[in-house]
Amino acid sequence: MTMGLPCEVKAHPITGIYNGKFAVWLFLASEVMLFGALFSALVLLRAGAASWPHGYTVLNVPIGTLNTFVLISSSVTMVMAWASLKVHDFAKGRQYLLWTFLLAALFLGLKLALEYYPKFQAGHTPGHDNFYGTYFVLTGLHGLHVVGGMIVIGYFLWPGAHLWHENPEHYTNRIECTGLYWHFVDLVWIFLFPTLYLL
Amino acid sequence: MAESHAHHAHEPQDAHGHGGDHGHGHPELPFWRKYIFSIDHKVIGVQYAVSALVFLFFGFCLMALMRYQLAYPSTPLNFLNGIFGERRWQSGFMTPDFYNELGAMHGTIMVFLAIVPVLVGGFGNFVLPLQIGAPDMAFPKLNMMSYWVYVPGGLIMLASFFTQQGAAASGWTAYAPLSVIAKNGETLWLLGMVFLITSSLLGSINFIVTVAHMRARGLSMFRLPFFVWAQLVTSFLLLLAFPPLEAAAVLQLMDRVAGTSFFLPSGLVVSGSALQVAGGGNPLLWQHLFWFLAHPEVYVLILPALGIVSEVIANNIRKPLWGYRTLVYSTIFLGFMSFVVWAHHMFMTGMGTTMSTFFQATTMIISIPSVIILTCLLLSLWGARIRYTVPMLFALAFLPMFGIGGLTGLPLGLTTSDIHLHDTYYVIGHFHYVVAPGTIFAVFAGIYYWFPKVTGRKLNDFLGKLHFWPSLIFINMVFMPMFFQGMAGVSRRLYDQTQYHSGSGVHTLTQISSWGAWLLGLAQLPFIYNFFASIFVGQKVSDNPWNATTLEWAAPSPPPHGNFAAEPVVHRGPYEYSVPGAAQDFSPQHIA
Amino acid sequence: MNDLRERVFIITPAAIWETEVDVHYGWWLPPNIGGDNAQGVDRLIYVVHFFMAVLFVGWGALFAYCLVRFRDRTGISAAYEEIKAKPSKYAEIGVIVFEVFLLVALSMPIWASVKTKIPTGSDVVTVRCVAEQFAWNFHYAGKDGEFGTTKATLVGTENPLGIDRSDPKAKDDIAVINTLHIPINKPVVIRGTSKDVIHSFFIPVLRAKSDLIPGMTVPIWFEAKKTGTFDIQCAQLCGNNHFKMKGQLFVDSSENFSKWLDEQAASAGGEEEEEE
Amino acid sequence: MSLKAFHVIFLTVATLFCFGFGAWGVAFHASAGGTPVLLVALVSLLAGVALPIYGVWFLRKLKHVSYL
Repeated sequence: MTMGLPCEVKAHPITGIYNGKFAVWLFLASEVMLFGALFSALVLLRAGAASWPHGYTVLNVPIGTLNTFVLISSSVTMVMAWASLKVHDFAKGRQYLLWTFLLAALFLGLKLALEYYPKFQAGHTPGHDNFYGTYFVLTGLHGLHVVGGMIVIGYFLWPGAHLWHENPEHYTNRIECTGLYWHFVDLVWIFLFPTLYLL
Repeated sequence: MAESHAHHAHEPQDAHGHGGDHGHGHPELPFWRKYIFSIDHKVIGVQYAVSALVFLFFGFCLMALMRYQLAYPSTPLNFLNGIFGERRWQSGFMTPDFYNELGAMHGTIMVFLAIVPVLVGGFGNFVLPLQIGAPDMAFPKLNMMSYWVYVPGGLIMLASFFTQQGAAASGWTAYAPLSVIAKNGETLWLLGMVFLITSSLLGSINFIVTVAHMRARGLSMFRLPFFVWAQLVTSFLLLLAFPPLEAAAVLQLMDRVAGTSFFLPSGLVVSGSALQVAGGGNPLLWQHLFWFLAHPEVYVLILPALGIVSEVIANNIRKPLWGYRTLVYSTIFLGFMSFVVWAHHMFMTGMGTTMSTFFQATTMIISIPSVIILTCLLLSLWGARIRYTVPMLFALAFLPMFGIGGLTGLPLGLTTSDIHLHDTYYVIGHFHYVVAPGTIFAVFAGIYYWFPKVTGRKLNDFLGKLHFWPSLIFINMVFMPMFFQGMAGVSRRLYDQTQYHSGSGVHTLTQISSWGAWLLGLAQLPFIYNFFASIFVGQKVSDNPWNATTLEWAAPSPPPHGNFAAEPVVHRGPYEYSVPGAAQDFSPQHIA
Repeated sequence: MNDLRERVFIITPAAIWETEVDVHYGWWLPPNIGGDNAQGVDRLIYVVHFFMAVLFVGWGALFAYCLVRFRDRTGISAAYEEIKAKPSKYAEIGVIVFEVFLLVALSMPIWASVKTKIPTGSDVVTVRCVAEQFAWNFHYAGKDGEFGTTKATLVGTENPLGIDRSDPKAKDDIAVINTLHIPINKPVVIRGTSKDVIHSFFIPVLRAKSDLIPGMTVPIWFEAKKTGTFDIQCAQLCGNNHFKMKGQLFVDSSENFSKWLDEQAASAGGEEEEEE
Repeated sequence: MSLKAFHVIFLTVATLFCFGFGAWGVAFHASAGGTPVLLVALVSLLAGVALPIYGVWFLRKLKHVSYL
């Protein structure tokens, strides 16, 4: 059913953006508050703690760094997918989108296999102390955001791809929205990594 | 109604299109698409409103039970033993545990399942797109989703009553560590909250985009009805204040199920044995995160109510609202300030002078826009020609009731007087005056006002007055005694106040309050009858029965799918009543 | 008394007294037996309520006048033009000025005194208060004036505070449940904390209240100007028996207070001998 | 703000991170040793140089796309 609502595809004359982009930015504002609250909680707990280990003494810095680069690359492929769609190159856009999807999967794989699994093996569960508690909550929530991003990207790669043939501009807009979200998730990690691993 | 085809010819049929619209080759939507998983903002609005009113009634029933325990703590009600079962009701008496469950769930249901959904989900959804001349919300499917995320949240909350260990019993504030060491109901409470928060987030995004992008031609921001402004500010509060509570809920959920100790300090000894957790957490962290949400939440409960009241008053005074721009600026300022007052709920937590100075100062500052808003509405009455319609009665009663609620906030916002009054019945009286005779009266005003738009029929006037006057009397009978109980020093959340001498001293007041509550319940019967009967036999009225100016009255009643026959164009501000030289005493926004 | 009531009583570690208190609690503020801070709380409550009454009555009178005068009747029409409302502007400025006055002159000084001017010196009586579900444990330092160490591992029914009696400072410590004895006309400092959940220590007649939060110690101080027996209430929901978390405050004359301390010291010493 | 503008912000933050992390890694190596950390630190410094170059190329490529 095509509703044909105003500004669904075309930009609004005053705000200069279409509905979806506006909504994604509002959503990201709420996400800032969500992660902001968790970061504040971390600061408060750490300030009040009797002892708190430095991240690099207990976490795997090289794997964390590698994962950071994986995410940075995935943002680059994401934006390239959108840029390709902008010049009407669907095949290339889809290829870049697939790369983004694979890089996200790589990030999660590394995270689970080389970080979470050994820690659980060593008995370093979230309940071990508040360092591991905040580590698992923050990275876990970030991981869920990555999974969410993969679901969206996967949707536009496969079942949602037909929109390109019906309304290429609409499809490109949706990829832009996905890209905005994906950039945000990556930015969160770029803040998360030094806070947890290096300080 | 037939004209609607001209403009929205490609759209599916009007849900209310009485027969005549059939046979144009448009497939009729199946029942479940039209009324259950509908993406029409009007159907979703009605769904929200009806569900929320059911929850409101349910929350009221919980309270009516509690009021019996408070008024007659030593008179058994044996016939309830079998009904509630051993765990909840023993030898004719409610158990203390059940009392705490009722208390926690009453608060949660009223705030998160009744008032916010009826104001934002119900009135916001139904009225807002009509008032801005839009065919629907910006994201109809997202709109449907926020309703269908709200429903499971509510069902999880209700289901927790039937679990073996009962519902959450740590108050609607769920203070840690009590809530962390509490029984399983608390886990369900947290899960339910995550659903409700998500639903509000989705809704608020939708509202903001709708107001920004979907306004009719000529409808500039300062031509918006005040109701739309109130909803817009409310949406921003929901958008930015709810995520910290979501974070807090996740942390508490971890504390409960994953053995972390974010809110548990080291060295806890519960029921004589040391608690086996790592410790090192901070109970105040929960309170900070919770109140960072819950104070803006207060304005979420009151701003849309102010919006409704302003609409009804503007319509019934037959003149423009006094200081429209002042109202708007005050509301925006209120929204901003509501983010920096949260710790005034925490004055008794051992806060020092620096923090308390900041928070009591901001609290005094936030009282000023509220005073200004009330003043604007009061001054609007000067030189008016007041029509005492039923919605107007509720809207007018709202003003002094909200005034009492606001004024009694002063002694609570000042740290020194708060020492005595904090966590006493004075607090309960204060916030109930804001949300019960305040917000709920606004909800009634809104129902009586917009019912003709939803159904095409009017609610009965006589029954409406029969609803209004007893409600006004009894609701004051419920809450006025609480200020005196609080003064006497009766603590909140006591299963049996007479255990303390302060409580036995005011026991008569407690009983008056309880009788007030039960009579208030009876006073709603005319409304319930009126509501259902009028859907079928109410007096049929025109599209604009109140001679109003705002855009929702330009649409047919009930509005068809797509709302307007032709996209309206706006020529003037929202409250142009009694314009000198005009033919009528109202000049609708859309008529050139 | 029915089964439930009895069971609830057994769950409660506290014995609930049925003794009559020495003040009458009515429909308004209870009698105030406190010192300057407590009087300051009352002063602010009265001034604020007077201010609220003036606002409400003034506002209500105008409201009622409008409702009658501007009712819908034939022959009148509504005025389109906005009225100039200078008085409302003055009223709003008046409200702001008065709020600043309340804040700066009446609220902040008393709060500063309550929170920062914790008395010290030889005549100050310091008592530790450890709240638990659902009782108040009071810990007096005894003759040596120093509190013995406490350990969470030692907590048990016999020793709810977990006082380590092997510590020499702990030998003469006094531990009592739900009974707080204080001398008249002397500053008393309660160092409050909690074992399990958040409780709130509230003595209405002294206008004293503070949350007791596990992991934190909060000082609460007051002076009592009248002897007698009064209620200690819990003001924060702390579980199913929150309503029974009642303590008793005994404000004794100086002689009676010393006598009580001596009796307690004797019985504390006796208990310890039994243990050894 | 369009994805183009956000990408520029993202690249700026990522570049800062690369240099920051590189400096941290070199300092860490100097005080505590450890080859893997030094290795990732050097890679990070290289990435810090590469990202702005890519950024300029990206802006040229998307010259006609709006920042809004």
